[in-house]
Amino acid sequence: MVRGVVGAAGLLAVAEALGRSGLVDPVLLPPISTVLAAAFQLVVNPEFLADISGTLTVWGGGLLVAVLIAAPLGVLLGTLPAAELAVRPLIEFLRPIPSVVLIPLVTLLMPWDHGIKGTVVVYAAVWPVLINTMYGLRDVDPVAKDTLRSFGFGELAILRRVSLPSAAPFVFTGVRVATAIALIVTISAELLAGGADGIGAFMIRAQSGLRTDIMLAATVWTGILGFAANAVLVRAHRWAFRWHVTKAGGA
Amino acid sequence: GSNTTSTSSTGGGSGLEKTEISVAVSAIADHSAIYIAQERGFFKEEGLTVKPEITPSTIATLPKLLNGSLDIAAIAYFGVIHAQEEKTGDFRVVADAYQAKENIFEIVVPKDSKIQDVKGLEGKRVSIASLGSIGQLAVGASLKTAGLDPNKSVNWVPLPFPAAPAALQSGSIDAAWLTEPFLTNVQKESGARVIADTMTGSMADFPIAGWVGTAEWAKKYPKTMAAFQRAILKGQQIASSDRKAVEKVLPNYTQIKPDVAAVMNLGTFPTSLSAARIQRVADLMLEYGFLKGKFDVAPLLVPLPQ
Amino acid sequence: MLDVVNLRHTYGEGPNAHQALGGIDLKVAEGELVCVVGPSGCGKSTLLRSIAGLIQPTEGQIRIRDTTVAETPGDLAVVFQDYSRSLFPWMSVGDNVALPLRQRGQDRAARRQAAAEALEAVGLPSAAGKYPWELSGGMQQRVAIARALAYRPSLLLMDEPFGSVDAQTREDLEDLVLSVRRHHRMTILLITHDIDESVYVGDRVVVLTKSPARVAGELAVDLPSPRDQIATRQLPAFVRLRAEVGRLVRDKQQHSEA
Amino acid sequence: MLDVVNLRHTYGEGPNAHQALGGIDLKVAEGELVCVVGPSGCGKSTLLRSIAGLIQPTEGQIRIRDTTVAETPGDLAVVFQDYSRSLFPWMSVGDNVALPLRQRGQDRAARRQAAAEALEAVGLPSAAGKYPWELSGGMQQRVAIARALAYRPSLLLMDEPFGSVDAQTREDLEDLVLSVRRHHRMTILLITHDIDESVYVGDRVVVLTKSPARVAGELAVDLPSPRDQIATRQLPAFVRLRAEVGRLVRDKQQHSEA
Amino acid sequence: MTVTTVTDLHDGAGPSPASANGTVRHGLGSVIRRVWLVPIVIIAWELGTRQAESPFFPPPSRILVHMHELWFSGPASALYLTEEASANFLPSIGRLFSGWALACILGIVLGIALGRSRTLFDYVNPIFEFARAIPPPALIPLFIIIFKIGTPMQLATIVYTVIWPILINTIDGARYLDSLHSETAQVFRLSRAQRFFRIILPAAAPKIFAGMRVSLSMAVILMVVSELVGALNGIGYLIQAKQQTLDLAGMWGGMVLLGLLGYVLNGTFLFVERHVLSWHRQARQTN
Ligand SMILES: Nc1ncnc2c1ncn2[C@@H]1O[C@H](COP(=O)(O)OP(=O)(O)OP(=O)(O)O)[C@@H](O)[C@H]1O
Ligand SMILES: Nc1ncnc2c1ncn2[C@@H]1O[C@H](COP(=O)(O)OP(=O)(O)OP(=O)(O)O)[C@@H](O)[C@H]1O
Ligand SMILES: [Mg+2]
Ligand SMILES: [Mg+2]
Repeated sequence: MVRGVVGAAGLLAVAEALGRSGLVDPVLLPPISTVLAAAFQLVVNPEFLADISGTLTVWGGGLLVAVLIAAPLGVLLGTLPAAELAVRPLIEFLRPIPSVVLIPLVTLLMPWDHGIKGTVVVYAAVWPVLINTMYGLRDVDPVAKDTLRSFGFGELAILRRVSLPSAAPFVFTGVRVATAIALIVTISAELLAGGADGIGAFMIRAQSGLRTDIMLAATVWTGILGFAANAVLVRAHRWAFRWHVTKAGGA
Repeated sequence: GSNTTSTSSTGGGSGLEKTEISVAVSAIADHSAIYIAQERGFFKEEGLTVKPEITPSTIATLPKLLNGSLDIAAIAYFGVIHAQEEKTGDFRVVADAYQAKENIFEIVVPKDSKIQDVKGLEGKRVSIASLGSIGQLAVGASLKTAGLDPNKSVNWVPLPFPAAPAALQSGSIDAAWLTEPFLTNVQKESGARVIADTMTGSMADFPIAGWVGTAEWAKKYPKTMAAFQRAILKGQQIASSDRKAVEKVLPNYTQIKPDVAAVMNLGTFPTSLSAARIQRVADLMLEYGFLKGKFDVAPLLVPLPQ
Repeated sequence: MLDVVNLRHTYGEGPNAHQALGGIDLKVAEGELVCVVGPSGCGKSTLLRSIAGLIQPTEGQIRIRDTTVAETPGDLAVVFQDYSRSLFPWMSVGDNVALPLRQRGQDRAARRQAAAEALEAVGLPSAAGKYPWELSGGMQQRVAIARALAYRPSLLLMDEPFGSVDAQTREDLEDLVLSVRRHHRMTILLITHDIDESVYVGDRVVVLTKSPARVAGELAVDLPSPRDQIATRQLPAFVRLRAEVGRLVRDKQQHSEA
Repeated sequence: MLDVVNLRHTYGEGPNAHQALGGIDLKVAEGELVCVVGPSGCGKSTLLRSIAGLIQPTEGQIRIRDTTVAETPGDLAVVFQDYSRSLFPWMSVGDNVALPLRQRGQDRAARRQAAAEALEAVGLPSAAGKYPWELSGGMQQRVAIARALAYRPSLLLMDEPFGSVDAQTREDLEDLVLSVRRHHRMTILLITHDIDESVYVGDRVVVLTKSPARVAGELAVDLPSPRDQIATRQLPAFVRLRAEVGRLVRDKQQHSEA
Repeated sequence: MTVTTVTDLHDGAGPSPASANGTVRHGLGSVIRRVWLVPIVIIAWELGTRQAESPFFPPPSRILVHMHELWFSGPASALYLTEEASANFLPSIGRLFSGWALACILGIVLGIALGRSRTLFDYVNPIFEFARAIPPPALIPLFIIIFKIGTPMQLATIVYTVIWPILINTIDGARYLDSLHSETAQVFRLSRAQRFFRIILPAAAPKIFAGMRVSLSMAVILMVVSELVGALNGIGYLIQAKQQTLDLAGMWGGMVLLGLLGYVLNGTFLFVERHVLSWHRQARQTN
């Protein structure tokens, strides 16, 4: 914790020095202290708070739906080879299509601003969870599975009692990756699709006035949101997978 | 966003088919009339509740109009005509929004650039807000006037206006086509130099954007449309005559600083809708190869109520 | 009860193929305790895995109570040689032991009770709340044994189950297995390296040749029951049987090989 | 050579704390082979891990050649109790054995040669090209032994190294360790559960009490060298020593506990 | 049974008909099992879009014809690529690969350093967690200032975004190394380089590969995103242009192209992975 603060402070100092060195135009790239001051002022800006809550809604909702789709699907595909085989070409075809390009198409199908962005977020956040789930199921110790099998447990019980718990940390890592991606896509979608609220919509307004300081201040808040979400997830990981962390002994 | 299901109730007294409408605008001065009308209660007088929404691009707006999540949007004529020709949808212009004037769409180069005039742009990188848009048309017209081929002589770089000043200063691009307030800003802050005003000659007083809905919408909600037209017209009127009124509403939906707002150049806010004037857009688009054939704009225009 | 006919198994294919079982015939009667001894790497674990239905033999047949084993038969428990990997690190020791009892349809309290008793029997009365990785090697091995015993299978397969515990505990566990078998009429196949042990606990000792494993010889152990660690081991018959098994093992292998 | 002073180690903290080592004093002279026996779960592996610098003892000191062990000392090899997890599944058996030899600065050919010899010595002449998971439990254990021996450390720590192999192989490996030690003057600390083995291979046997481990007693083994599996084990001195160690072990523990 | 499950899972993993040991053992049946769903989906797509008649959703047949006109009707000497195609596809793919490769190298090296050193991790983790949450479109203006428009800025955008899955997975893989593996390495006093290349890297490889695979598809996406603003050429530039000029069939063509590109890349990746990680796969299915 202390070290993290030290590291962050060091980086800030360097950035500030660069900003003041005159290498870049302060209007185009204001010094970090100006940005932080602007970020601080945004806390009391009711308009910005409404934008944050819009972003949170889309981000959280999209992520939740993505996990609810991807984790069961990953388990299903991880355990039903025939289905996996058939669906794989489609998955691999769809995965590299940028969700932001889909915005106009989704817009047409969905007369609901948060729904549009949420759909785009789901599309992007599904993949890491899906893939990590499939990888995780593959990485289960065969001796552990054989143990349950020898006690006469069926494949479903083995899935529930061995494969899922031992794949869970892996799935969770996928969720962490997806969380970051979902936030990124939320903001990107707001930037590209506009809409009534959202940090991205706020950024469009800031850009219009060439207010780089406000724009970057909003970016700082995005970083803070992502940071907080990750901190929560890491805690949850430590708590839920104590056996995993302890057994492997950490570094 | 807007909620279509709850808005179909008929308005009290006024007999409107719909009392609550969503309208999309860009975060620039061009569409300030709607905020003026909003602020002065013109919509309320008509029994309308308007929910403005900021939109970043035409392609993000069209689908929302088509699926009914937006009622009206301020869209560039260039885009409307193009979409109409491509049969993306059937659109109606319900009122004029913005028209060019001198010194609001200009080509700028960095302070110490060797480029002196439009001719000097040959082989250079020129940024425009997006490809296949009014920007390409306007710069193209200037190139043509200077005796260059608009399609081959420069490298087009699509770059949103806000990103252009930085790109210009870092030398990533050689010239930028900009509008206000970026134009004022970039001259003030980094000493960029204007080499040409693109809204001259064939482009003088060029129509820029209108208030647009779909044909289906116009047919379904004629009274609502008329109410909107009456209110926005009053807004346009004030915008065109009272610069201070425009400056006053800018902070509602942009982050333009007051000092910039006070000095930036503004275009015209037309109060009538003239087919002859807007036909110029289609004709010029055809001339520069942005349309496949002759296009008549008259069917797109909805007469203004008296 | 258990009938293994001409069982063969080959790992891999082509030039890397390795034949582990070279035609094994083995019969185990209901309630019998058969010990299998043989050189390291000869194919004992392979035989056990085949019986448990965990690998498909290349050739031959395994019948349990006259039905051919196609997949893992019911009512079976296995103590794996690699016990530490067969415990689930995300469950407490108590849960590890109690888990298979769900198969028996026992309720929570009964499962917990049975697990506690089994742990007590293997000398780990206070380990239920710990996690497997908090235990020493020998303690983990005893947890695996407790899990198998608590399950009360009709067929119990054990792969070197007492390899990691001290001599005293080993004797206690041998007696524990004998007493559980007596009370619950289990059929047991036990793989061991300890010739004394095979004679002490077994009704019969089967000696395998080195890889590919075949049956080198069998010896019925006609010692009186119940057995006693001190008295039984001092019987002349015990000493004679031990020597005989030893001879069988030695004669059939000069050197164990990969 | 090795000097352990009042070593204590407690796992965990608060109410879940478990004291594994309760103050151990132990001296091992240069070139000596000391066997450690003690009940399952008493703390033998913990002691070995502390000496290897893998865990920080809570209290006490470990000195090797008069320098205090802070991190893993150089010129050390360990055969872990959990041998199967200590082999690297992504390397062939030969590479597993040869890997540490890079530390010795040997070139590729020499490493390969040394690995082949070590594998041959443990009875696995043709396993070099296989992967660890293609080997039986006992074979994996022998690979771990081969890796440690090929390294020729000056201090060798072995945690129940012969637990998974058959009696014949076990005897061969015991003799192998004795001969390697004689030729290369290694100092060896060997943990075992087999009292016979501890007397046969050891110069001295240290008996630990049950958890928390303390030294229950020590016994110098004054049997002639080189030892012989048949002759030595028949000596009256051997039988007496064996009985004495057995008594020490039994007296100090009624029952091993978690 | 597990044994078959795992085998099928891996054999189905890519377009290659050869299994890891090089023997071809897939017949027609296995090909059919792998692709039967694809024609069904395409036909459903065709029928659905014809029914809907929306300009935003052209039927696949029209997309294909349009793709051919736009990009694949060039002269044989140019491999049938049109001028538009060769001017835009190649730079894009070049950026995609160099960006991804850069991200892999940086991500793996940094990830292992952070996974193995608690101290270093503590210092920089908050910064990384913060940086990770910042959307690339919001950074593009910043990158334009630092790197200028063009390939360097686009590479920065790609690397900045696709490095995170590799980094996180590598940190995870390196940190949760089996304790006995790291202890064995410690006991034999393996050098830093040996630990890195012979223990940590192979042990973490399955997770690293999972991360690399996720980021490969992300790299395709970011290649496009980085070409949406301030680009001079590229597939993203094309898609953007088609979108802005309302050539919607052309835009769909671009997306189909991306899908195919991603599919081929992923298949190639899995093929390589199967060879590199064959120990992992076999250790997990035998025993
Ligand atoms: N990681 C750990 N966390 C908590 N307790 C532990 C841990 N490792 C070992 N213990 C406890 O410390 C004690 C000693 O363990 P150790 O592994 O040293 O025993 P051992 O003498 O090697 O036993 P065995 O002969 O069974 O291998 C045991 O009671 C065990 O429960
Ligand atoms: N997965 C595998 N792939 C290839 N060969 C294998 C595999 N598993 C075992 N073998 C080989 O099969 C033979 C028999 O192995 P098995 O594990 O059955 O021996 P074992 O009798 O149990 O030996 P130990 O007493 O050492 O445990 C060995 O030679 C081994 O190398
Ligand atoms: Mg075995
Ligand atoms: Mg131990």
